Amino acid sequence: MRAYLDAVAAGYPSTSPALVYLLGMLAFGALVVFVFILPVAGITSWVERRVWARIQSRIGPNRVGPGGFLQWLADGLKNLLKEDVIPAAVDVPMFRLAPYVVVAGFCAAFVALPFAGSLIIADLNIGILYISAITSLVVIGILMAGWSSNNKWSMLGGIRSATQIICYEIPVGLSIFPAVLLSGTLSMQGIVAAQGWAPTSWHMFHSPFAFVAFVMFFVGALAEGNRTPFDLPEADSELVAGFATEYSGMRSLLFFLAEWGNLYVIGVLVSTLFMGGWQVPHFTDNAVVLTVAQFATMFLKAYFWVFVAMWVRATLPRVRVDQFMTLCWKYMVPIGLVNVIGAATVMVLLPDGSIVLRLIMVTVAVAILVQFARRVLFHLHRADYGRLGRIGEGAA
Amino acid sequence: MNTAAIQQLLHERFGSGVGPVESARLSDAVEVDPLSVDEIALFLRDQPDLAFDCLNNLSGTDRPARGKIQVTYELFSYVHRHAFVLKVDARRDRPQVKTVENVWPAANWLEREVYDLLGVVFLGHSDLRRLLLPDDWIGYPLRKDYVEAPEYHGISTVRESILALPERR
Amino acid sequence: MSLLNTVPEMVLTTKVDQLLNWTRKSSLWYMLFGLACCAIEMMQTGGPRADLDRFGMAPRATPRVSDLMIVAGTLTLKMALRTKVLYEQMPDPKYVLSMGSCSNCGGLFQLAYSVCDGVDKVIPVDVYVPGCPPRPEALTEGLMLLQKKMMQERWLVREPRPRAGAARA
Amino acid sequence: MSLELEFDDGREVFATEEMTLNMGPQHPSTHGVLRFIIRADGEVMRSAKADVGYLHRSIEKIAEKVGWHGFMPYTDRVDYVAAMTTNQAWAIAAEALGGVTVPRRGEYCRVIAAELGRICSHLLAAGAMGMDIGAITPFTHAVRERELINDLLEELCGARLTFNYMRIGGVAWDLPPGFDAKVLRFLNHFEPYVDELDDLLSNNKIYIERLANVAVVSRERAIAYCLVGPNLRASGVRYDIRKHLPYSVYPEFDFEVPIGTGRHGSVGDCWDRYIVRLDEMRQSARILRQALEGLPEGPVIAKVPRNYKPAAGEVHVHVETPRGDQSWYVVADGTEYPYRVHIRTGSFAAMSIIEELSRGLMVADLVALIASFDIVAPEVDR
Repeated sequence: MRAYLDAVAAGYPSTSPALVYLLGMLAFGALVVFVFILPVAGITSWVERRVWARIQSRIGPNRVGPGGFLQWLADGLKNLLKEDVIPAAVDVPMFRLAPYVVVAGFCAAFVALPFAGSLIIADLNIGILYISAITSLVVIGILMAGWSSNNKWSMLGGIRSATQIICYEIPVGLSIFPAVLLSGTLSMQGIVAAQGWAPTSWHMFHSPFAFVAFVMFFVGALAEGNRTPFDLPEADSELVAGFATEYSGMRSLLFFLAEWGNLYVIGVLVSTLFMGGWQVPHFTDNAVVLTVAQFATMFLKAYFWVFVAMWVRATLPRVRVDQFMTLCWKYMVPIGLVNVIGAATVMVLLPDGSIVLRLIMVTVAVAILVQFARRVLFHLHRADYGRLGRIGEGAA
Repeated sequence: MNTAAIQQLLHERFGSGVGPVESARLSDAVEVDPLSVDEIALFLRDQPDLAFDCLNNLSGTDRPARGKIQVTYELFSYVHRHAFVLKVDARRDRPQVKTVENVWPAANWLEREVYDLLGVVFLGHSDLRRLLLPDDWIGYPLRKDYVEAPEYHGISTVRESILALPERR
Repeated sequence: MSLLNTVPEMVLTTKVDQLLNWTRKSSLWYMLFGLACCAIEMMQTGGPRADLDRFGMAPRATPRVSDLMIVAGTLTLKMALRTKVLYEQMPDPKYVLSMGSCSNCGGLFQLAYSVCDGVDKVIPVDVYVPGCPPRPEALTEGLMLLQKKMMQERWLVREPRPRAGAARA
Repeated sequence: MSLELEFDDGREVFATEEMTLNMGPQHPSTHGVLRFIIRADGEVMRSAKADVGYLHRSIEKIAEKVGWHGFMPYTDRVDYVAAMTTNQAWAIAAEALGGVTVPRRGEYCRVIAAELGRICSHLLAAGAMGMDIGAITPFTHAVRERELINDLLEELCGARLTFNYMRIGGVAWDLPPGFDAKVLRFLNHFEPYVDELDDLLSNNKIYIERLANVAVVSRERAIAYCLVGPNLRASGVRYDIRKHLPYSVYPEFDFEVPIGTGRHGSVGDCWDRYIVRLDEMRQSARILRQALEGLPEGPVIAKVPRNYKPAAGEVHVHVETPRGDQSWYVVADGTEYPYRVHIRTGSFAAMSIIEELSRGLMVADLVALIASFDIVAPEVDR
């Protein structure tokens, strides 16, 4: 990239290199947004609707493209072409700006996400710190949207969002600590490199404290992504559509875009911090094949957590705003503090980790998963949906 | 306790304000004075062997032939599991009844409904506004002589249709 | 637009129109505007058996992001004024589907004093679905008729939108 | 939301300003077209004043215009979520005035239809409760089960929602052949489903936290505000019209009246109101089984003149609908039109208590409160 821009700058001696760099970077950024972020967010929306539909015994979008796959394209184009209503009483500059701030906040997080060993836009040495800081921009945007809409429902949504960030940022930060301690670096690639491809080498299974940190991070990340059970700012049944109530057309879609895109960011973060990121066994020396394999691994891991978030959203009710505050301040912050100390203690006592402990942890996790699967099967068996369609049909 | 016994009790306590038992088919009632209904209601609620703790229904009936609007109170006691029907007649040209809102909070909305649809004014009611119809509605539609307005805020209330409609009564 | 108006309807504009119409019809977000009985059938239509989500139709709580207003149920005069406001809050292009006899013409409640006999007295309607209430299948067909209608629209070449001759499911 | 206030004596205080919120009439969780004017301090409500009447369809006035038989379809629309019981109430009132006796098989058909309708209504209530709290899946699952009942009722009377099944003197049609077997098959499927709903929703930790101890209605307040049906029973009053003021053939069936026990909070909270409905579904299934078993033979409708003219008189009828004791006051003046019909419905009573209960609740609780009362807009407005 840099070399290419240098070459371009050399080809046009009369232009200042800084301008070439700026334009080049802008073009590259736009390319990334269009080629990767938009489709990822869009496809996530389609996947979400399909997953939801299946959980609710429906079918979900299946008319647009194969299996409804192009649904997101239709949604996007339609909203792009819809009338852009700016209500008379809004604070116009802020109202217009808010969606861009939100989108900028979540797009900027992509800069430091490690997609593969060599696929990262910028491996910042403060990567995780940068991400947790820059994603807060989303909340600023939401607050702007809520305030400028001049609608009380929007404002309640915006204020709830502000309340929420104060609550979840500290537990999330505390739950990042164990992973950072274990890796000894804030760089995203460094954190991934500190783990291996096998589950026993994941941070998640290092010690019980690390596992608790992982659970807390996922819960906090759900809150960060405004997902049920913490989707307070846009609580559909309470606040109409929360901060986005007054937005129409593409502006409202930008909020949705940020929500779905954020989901993917959450998945990548969870995988990176606790699940080994893009690590794959070194099965080939071909760098391209290896990169593709790493990218696919990361994508699948991230999407697994995206799927879990969708599942949670389709299942759980929403907590109340005061209950959310209670959860964060009274439970998650103390647990997080104990956790950091605990994880550090384990590190001091077992500097290289204990494979026995890791194996026990993995076994417990597998046992929980098996028990869970058995319960799901039990329910499927009990409901006996095979008979369902035939009750009302035909003669007895 | 049956209606006659309750009427006896009420008559002893309130004298001429309480009429005799009116035996309509299927339902007995006692007619009382509209301006002392609140005291009678309080008595009915607080007397231990009556204990009518629930106002089950409150409805108004327009009776233009008699020049009255009748308000019917249906009481029920969850303690003794017995019921009692109380009636008051308000003058049709100036219908006024004492409110029983302070006795049974359920009366608040029920009285507002009767005010809204029949125009009975409940004296002492804390919040006597229209309940079901818009605030700017004219007339009391459940009165027998109510005539529908041809339009409301520019929306005509008649469907222009080629099909013959049953005539509005 | 003036330039485009001089161009005869060409293959290119037709194709672009088709694309635009296709995106619109494939992603009809409808506003949750259940008024009465038909609202239950509308919910059932969004439910597992007649799943409207298949067509990319999603319910939306706010009029600002809705393309379609399904007027499901009796429109009273008190509600009619609000309906107009809600319709005006929707961004163009917007469509209205009148579901059920009540919102088509007042239906059973033409006899009522407080009911607006038909939503088309307040806002323009694209598709009328008869029934009291219409079955989910009927509503689905109405929506598919609306999609058909949307596919015939022209956006690049200015001509009057086919509002007048509304389809009938 | 804060401003500096200055008192007359010059004291300066840092006061907060109340915010007036308008919720509805088009709001996703007002179940139709209810409207609340909320005065709130942040998220905590000072009061929520209800504004109803957006679905006032003047059904009571229409009764005076369409005659005794003609009013039956309108009773469907009084409570469209459970039309059968409202049908039944009108039929009972008209029969009482006209002195008509319903054949026993007709009564059984009525009970079967009414109990199916009750399950249908409670399913929607439970599902809507989940949806208003933020869980979407229970609602679609409830709708899925509802479709099965809709199929059954459609087979019975040709309509899915507004049945117009009952007539003065009995029911319009006998049960179709094989109907009882289908109902039994449905019940075998449905009873385990209620347990599944328990697992999915009722015992969910978040769900309990959201509902337990929220908007507690004490026994005394419930009676004073004339709450009826499940809302009253949740407050601990064991009173069911079917049991304690029996009509139709309900005395012949063995069923229990579930009441609120305050399992997760105090008696009369939102969770109790929810669980009472869930338990009632099980009891309805029980009644259905007994009714199908004891179904007598014979005609389903008595001979009633087409030009029905009951003699003058008035009657108070109480019928247990899914939203509780529906109290009908019907006056006949000896003509072919009713002189006056007044319906005091369960939702109407529940709406009137919301203003008192809303004090100190949060906006999110109001949504749960409305859902827990299972308010259906046309029942309030009629």
